[in-house]
Amino acid sequence: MVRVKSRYLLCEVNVSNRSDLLLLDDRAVAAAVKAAVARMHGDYGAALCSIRFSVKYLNAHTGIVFLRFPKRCYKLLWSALPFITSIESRRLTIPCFLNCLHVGGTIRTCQKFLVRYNTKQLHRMLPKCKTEEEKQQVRQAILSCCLPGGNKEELEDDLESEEDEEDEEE
Amino acid sequence: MCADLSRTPRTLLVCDRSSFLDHKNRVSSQVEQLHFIYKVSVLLPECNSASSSLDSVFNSFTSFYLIRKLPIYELLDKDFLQSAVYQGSVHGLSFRTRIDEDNCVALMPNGRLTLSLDKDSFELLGFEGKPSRFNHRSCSRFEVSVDLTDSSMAPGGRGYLRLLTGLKSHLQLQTDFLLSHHPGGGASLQALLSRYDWSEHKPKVSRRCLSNLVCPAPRSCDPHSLLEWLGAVDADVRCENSSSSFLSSFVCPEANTTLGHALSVSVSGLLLPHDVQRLIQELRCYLQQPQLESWVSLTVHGFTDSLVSWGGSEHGALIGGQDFYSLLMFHDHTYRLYLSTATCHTCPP
Amino acid sequence: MDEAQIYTQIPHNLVKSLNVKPQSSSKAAAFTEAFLKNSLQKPSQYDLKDMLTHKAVILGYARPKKESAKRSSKKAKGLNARQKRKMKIFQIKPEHQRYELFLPLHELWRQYIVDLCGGLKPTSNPQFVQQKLLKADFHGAIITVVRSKCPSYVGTTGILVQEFKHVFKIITKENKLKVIPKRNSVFAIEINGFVSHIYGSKFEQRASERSAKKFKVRGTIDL
Amino acid sequence: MTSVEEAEPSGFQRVVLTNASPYQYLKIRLVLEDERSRLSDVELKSFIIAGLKSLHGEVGAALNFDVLKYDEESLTALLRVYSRGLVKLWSSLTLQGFYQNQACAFRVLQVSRFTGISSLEEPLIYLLFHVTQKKRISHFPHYCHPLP
Repeated sequence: MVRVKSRYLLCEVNVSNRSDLLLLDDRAVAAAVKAAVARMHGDYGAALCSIRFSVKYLNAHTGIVFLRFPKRCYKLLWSALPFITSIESRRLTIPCFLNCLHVGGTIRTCQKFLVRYNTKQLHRMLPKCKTEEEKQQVRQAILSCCLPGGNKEELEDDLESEEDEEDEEE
Repeated sequence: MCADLSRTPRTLLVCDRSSFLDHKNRVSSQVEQLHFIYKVSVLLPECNSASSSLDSVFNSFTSFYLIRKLPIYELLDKDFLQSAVYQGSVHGLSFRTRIDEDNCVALMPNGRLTLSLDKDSFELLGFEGKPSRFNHRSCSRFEVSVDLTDSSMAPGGRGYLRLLTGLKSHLQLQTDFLLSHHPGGGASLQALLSRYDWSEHKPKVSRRCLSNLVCPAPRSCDPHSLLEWLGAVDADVRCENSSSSFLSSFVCPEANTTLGHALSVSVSGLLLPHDVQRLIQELRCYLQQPQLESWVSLTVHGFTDSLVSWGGSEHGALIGGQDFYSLLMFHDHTYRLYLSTATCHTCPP
Repeated sequence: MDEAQIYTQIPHNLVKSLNVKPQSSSKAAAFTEAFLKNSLQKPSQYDLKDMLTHKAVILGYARPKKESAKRSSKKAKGLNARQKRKMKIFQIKPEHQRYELFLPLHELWRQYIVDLCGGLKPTSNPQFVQQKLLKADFHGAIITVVRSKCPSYVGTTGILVQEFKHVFKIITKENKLKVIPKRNSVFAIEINGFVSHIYGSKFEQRASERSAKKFKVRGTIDL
Repeated sequence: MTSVEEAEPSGFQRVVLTNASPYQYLKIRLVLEDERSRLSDVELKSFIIAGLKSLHGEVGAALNFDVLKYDEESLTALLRVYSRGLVKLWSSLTLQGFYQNQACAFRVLQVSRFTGISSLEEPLIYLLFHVTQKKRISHFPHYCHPLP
């Protein structure tokens, strides 16, 4: 048996007003992606988008979205993402754009990337902190960042992500 | 499911550059290789009307015959074989049959009878053949090819009888058929023709005078652009477009000269390679006249639906097959020959 | 009865009137033994004395055992495949491979089909005829290969001599015995103007087994 | 894109170009339900672009193609398209079903890599009409070949 292969896009929803993020839900994002693909690639794109496309995960606080596309046509669908300028949710139009951070072959690699990415962001935040209390909080947060599984994972993680890159080149 | 939309079939273009004086030139053999010619078009720059000798060549292309509803076993008729096939070259092609779709038949000048059959017909026929090269996954087309001049195919021979009964009683194949015969003309075919509904056709000659034609430099131009331009002239496509035009942005490639006049002549019908040879000789004589523009082009199109391509190799149209060659002749006896072939085929000779 | 009484001497007055000679007791014993030996039929292998002392024995007719009958029924079951092959039972000898020898078989088959299809007039329903033919036996029919994946089989005609699971054996007019696989061929059978086509690939069954088989109706049949 | 070169001192030179042709040419005919209605060349091109847009979206509509020649009488046109856009153009032509509320169909008569396409004048022999369309509109009269 051959596994059905997919591509997971790790995207970040950028909005001007952060409180708008809380209005988002899975369905709204999916509808916005579908509409953009249909506009850019017509019926053909819409048809491709109806097979095995789904929004796997949405974090309404940070605006992180996992999109799943079939592997064979993910490039075509990906090309439509920059054309999303707003997401309509609960009868409100939220102006936003999607920023793709990572493309992975499994959700797990995307998750690892996300943890690393967030750690990096925290490191960047550290010098900008004003009070000692804030600094302490950020340090605490950096220390608490790790994947469930601990140190051993770290090695496998590298191996796996390498595999993944090979996959993409296919 | 989601194939690459930008993929196109393989294309092949062979460009030969040589001189008629070079003893190694193979133009005549290459011309002979394309058996079923549908159209010949000639472009004569700086020419108002063709000279009388050239005109007579255009008008003397061998006429051909159309037989309606010819049962194919008639091609195996003993008298027909004696009077036509053994005595020279017969060009025969089933007409209005679409290759890749219908059963097609071709009789080649070397006495080879080729049938391209679908699976059901092949099973009915009961004669040895081989699967077509253009089958995709399932074996759905077959090619049966026999040499009528072979000893086993002599009238009364085993192979002959088998094919005859196959075509007569198992698979009653009937098509409209185009025929022409090289030295004998209609006389040698008369016995066959008289039994069926037939008509004689002269190849149709059409002349067009063009004026103020922008033309590229034929020696230095990129072959694809040159061929495109030649085709456009032949098809009477306007070249005076601007790049911002909505309809078409086609312009003459690398335009460098404007010709005051040009004559484009085309002949269409079932034409013989022999006549094309004559035409080439005549054009070479024509080029020797000193006051003329120094080149002439001759383009020959093969039948789209013929089942043989260059030489005797198989031909399929739907996969992008189109055979033609374009001969560009200069007054110093050098020539450029561009040969094109269908997708899956090997190089033309 | 008292044993002693049996072994007593016959009285003298009776000796004369019965005209028997009195025997000595040893002689009498010998006689009894001999008599018993004769009248007891089978089990000679057993020790007689032993048997007499321990068992009740029926004097008289004993039924013949059934063993022999069993053996004969086994014989009737026939030969196994190896024996058949060895004896070449199903092979037609070259001198018998003659077309005219099988013509009477063909005539018989013709009658059989006509009877089977109830007269077989031109007016009869072709579907009905086909239904009957499906279950019929084809030995003796003249069959022709109409279509085949292998072109050299096409056009072969002859009387069907033998039918096996996967092949037809036919004899042609040229007195040649030909073996034609059923698979990937279509056969035509003609009787009184009715031409039926048989798709060999769907017909791969022994003649005897076919009558019990159900044929499924399918939209299209490929070879 | 590859080319093989065999040059000889005698002046004979052979060059083989593979997959080098930049364009593909299509000869198409528009068949309309009402046979009297006519389109201008601009209308035809807009119609084709509309088809491209509905099937392949804005990316498809941006595809460059030229109408080299158009015959208004027979509604036959010669198109030139970049090789990479052939499949998109062809598929959208196939799926065009309606022109201004009347049923229509594009028949792709010939596809070629060179303008070796024969002229649009009624040729002596119709070699064309390869059925390349998966969709056929049944109530249309089937096209007949004119006799030579």
